[in-house]
Amino acid sequence: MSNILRRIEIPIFLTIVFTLIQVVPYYVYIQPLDDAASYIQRWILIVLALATFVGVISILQVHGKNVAKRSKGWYFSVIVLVFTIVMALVGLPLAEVGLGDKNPVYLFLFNYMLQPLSGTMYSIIAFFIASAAFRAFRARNIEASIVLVSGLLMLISNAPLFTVFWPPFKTIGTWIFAVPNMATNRAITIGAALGLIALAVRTLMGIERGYLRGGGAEQ
Amino acid sequence: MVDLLAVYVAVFLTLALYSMLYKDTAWYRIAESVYLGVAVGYGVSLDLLYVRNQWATGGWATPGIMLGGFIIALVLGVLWYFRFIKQYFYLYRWPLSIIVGTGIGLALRAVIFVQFTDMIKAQVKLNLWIANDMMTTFNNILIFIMVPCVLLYFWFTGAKIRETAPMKVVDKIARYTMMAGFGSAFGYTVLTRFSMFIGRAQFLLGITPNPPENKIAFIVLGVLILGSMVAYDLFFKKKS
Amino acid sequence: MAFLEKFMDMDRRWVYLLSWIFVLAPLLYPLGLPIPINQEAIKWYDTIDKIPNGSVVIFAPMYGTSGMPELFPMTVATMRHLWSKDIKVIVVGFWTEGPLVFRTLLTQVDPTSYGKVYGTDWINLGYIPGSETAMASFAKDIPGTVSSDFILGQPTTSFPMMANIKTAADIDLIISIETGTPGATEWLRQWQAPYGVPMIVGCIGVSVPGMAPFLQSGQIGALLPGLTSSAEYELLLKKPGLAVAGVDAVSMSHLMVVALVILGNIAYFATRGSKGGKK
Amino acid sequence: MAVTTVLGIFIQGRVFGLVCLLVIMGATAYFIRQAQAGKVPTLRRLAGVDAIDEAIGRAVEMGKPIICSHGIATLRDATTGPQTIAGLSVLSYVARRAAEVGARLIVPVRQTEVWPVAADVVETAYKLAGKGSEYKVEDIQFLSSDQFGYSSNYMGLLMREKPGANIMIGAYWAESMQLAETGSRVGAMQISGTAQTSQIPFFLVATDYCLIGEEVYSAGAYLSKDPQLIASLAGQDVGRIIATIIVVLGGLLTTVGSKLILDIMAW
Repeated sequence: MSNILRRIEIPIFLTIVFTLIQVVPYYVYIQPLDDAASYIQRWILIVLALATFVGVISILQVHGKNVAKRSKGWYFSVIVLVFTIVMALVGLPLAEVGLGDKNPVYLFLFNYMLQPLSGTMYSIIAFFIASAAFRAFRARNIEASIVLVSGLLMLISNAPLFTVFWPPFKTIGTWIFAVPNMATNRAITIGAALGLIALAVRTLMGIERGYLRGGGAEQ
Repeated sequence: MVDLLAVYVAVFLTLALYSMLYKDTAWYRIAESVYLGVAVGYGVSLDLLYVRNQWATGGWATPGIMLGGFIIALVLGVLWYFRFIKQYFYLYRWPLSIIVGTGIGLALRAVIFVQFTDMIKAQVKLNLWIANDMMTTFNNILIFIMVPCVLLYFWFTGAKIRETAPMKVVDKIARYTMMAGFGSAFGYTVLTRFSMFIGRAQFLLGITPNPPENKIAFIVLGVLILGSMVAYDLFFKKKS
Repeated sequence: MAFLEKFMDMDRRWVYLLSWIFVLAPLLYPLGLPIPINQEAIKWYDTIDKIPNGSVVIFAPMYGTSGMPELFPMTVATMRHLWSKDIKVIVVGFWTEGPLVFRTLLTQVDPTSYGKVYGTDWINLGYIPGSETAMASFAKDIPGTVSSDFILGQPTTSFPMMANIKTAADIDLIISIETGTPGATEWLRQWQAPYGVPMIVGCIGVSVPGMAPFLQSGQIGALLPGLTSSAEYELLLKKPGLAVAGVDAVSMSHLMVVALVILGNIAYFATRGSKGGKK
Repeated sequence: MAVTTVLGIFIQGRVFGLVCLLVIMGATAYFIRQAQAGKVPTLRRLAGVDAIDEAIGRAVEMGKPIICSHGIATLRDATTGPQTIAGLSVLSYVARRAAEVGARLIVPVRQTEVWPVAADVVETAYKLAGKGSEYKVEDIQFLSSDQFGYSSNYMGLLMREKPGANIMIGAYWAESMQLAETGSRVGAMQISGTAQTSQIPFFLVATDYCLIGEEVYSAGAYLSKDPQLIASLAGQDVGRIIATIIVVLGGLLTTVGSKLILDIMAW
């Protein structure tokens, strides 16, 4: 029995069926199929939401192991474990017992820990840019020179200090955005659409299995 | 009291992450571990709230296709967790394949309009001769030439046609177009990164609507963290 | 030349320190440089200003706490503008943190001061898991996909403003403030292509270049790109906030980056010559 | 919503899109079937691949090691996974060449799940070059699963080893700038490539050669000779050519005042 359930054809078959249920009624007017597509769209959100603990368990596994083995820096893993568990527990949607998204601990963790941390994490990149600007952004050939000149003009057009001083800087920036940048991104957009279609074809033919990789052992 | 504690916690975590700019420190590792923990945990609340609301007011409790569907969804929801059990991990592929299939289907059905035919339509609408507007005419002609060139630049198969002389010209135009275009990505990326830092700096300086107490906390904790790192360095250098 | 080589070899921490100075100094001692108002902000302002009375607008904070430093100012400004008009606003999040970010907004802006009543003039529907799938489902069946609101936890259909709002066809405009995926592309695929709902997008700088083709084609009605434009919009609204306060720092940091690139290249070409054509 | 149909069942306004979709999907499926039967389309050689050869040659000349990384993404994600796979295909090629010419190859890895794949790719390449005994598993280095932990260790690696070539092809984010900066400081010839649009300009100005966007997939398919990947590129090319033809024709017709193409597209 379990050998049949184990077969890779089952998930591939499911993928194909669920793809077609969404695509076909978009083009061909068949009321029952359209109703089925709508029903599944709503239904699937529940299946998806129930996967919420996957990330939590993965973290618990990786860092739990670190702690158990006392590997290098295991005490940092303790911090990860504590915050993951506390955050997940106080947020459980049980308003009757005072838990959930209005719980004071949950709000504290969100407002005074998550909020400053994630904003700061991404702002660190500003420093890397400054340092690379000085030491790595070189007009080493014609193409790099074009990127650099166009990039500097764009920087200048985004800073009022320069555009107040000489308004045409803004016009130049707008032109770079609306002409070469637009052309590049339009071609990239079309390319991305084609890539997605090719991916769908490979999936429908059952040869694209990248998403089915992994599982079993811990991440 | 809680407010002041909150200020000190938030400022400490901000500065602890920035301590990484000096060197890889324990402060950074602490803040990073906290981040990892809270970032993974907070989603649970809202995901489960959604399921609870759907059950309570979404009509899934109605016997028949609704209730049946809800029960199947719960079963599939349990299957997710088989990925952690070596023996039965393959069961987690079932909900996954349903999600992936629906996702691909939903994206595929409209991608051809949004990212293909609508793009083509916009190109087709370009008027290459507007008598009283030379600037627009010029830009339209440029776009008319640039877009197909960049499109063809990423044409990889069919070696015979691809290696002809006209295609070399196309490639050249395409590369220059992209280089000029990427300047825009360059400029706007710098804007974002510095905006992020400016936002955090406004927070540290307590500029309204951030709490004004931040500024003192910034100075106190900044001196402590920086001092600890410098002192550690000095002590360590002396020893070695 | 030896000086230049040494100059290029300096510890990168000095550049980091320089970045701190160029950002903190103008925040502490504002230069008060004038801010020219550009086309993007004017278009954004006009689009919102010209929304007919009684229209229904979806306002989606499609970002998390990491996007707040750049996007929160435009989120606040846009909500102030919307609340100052006779428009019904539905707030919804397809990013987990979206509704929580909006909760932070409510601590700074009080809708009742604009005479707005919750459930009649505006509603927060909270977070819907499932990104693009959720957006598709929400378009097809609004009260079914979100059966309870986020603030009171009452059935969505029990609110007066939701009486006649069933599908995407009942919505007049989408305002998406976003940092990435899901974002504009997904809105276009699930809302605009099938239902033709117009949309405008405010986004972080990194996403701006990718919006250009959709803006040119008219799929996106207006685009508010990044912090500088947010500041211009705050000025148009006559409600200067964090964006206006940050613009001097934008100018100074950009000045610094431009100078660093130029200096670095001068040093590069000078020292490359001195090494006797090593390349 | 009232639905108007064409021929009784096709939804009005979506017919032209459907035709495009079916043609592109059909072409892709056709090329994949052909490839499965052994008729693989030819793929042009990219300038970036020549640059990789040059970089390897340079490292050998200088007697320095080669560092080759494949980005920081996993294999599974829909948009970044294919970039990792392309990066691993390039790695396989670099490993083969390095084994042939006897250069030391170091591979920094961020994802635990990718590490065994990378190690296997390199070992196989060494064996194919007949130098299986020279493969050193300790040179496939797991640095850190944390983004900035990975980048700071990678930077340390660049400083210590002073490689002659630093090849980075795959999905990179903010670490791209740190790595390219350090690589150029230590004098490595750097080849980069990514489909992360916001990182491309930084790679362009900080490295010697950059593979742009979809070139990454093409280089990967070219070097790995995977028939199905090459075939699906051929299918996408059909779409590209269709788009080019309509765009050029349509633009010209519009200029002379004809709305023919727009009318057809409105079906």
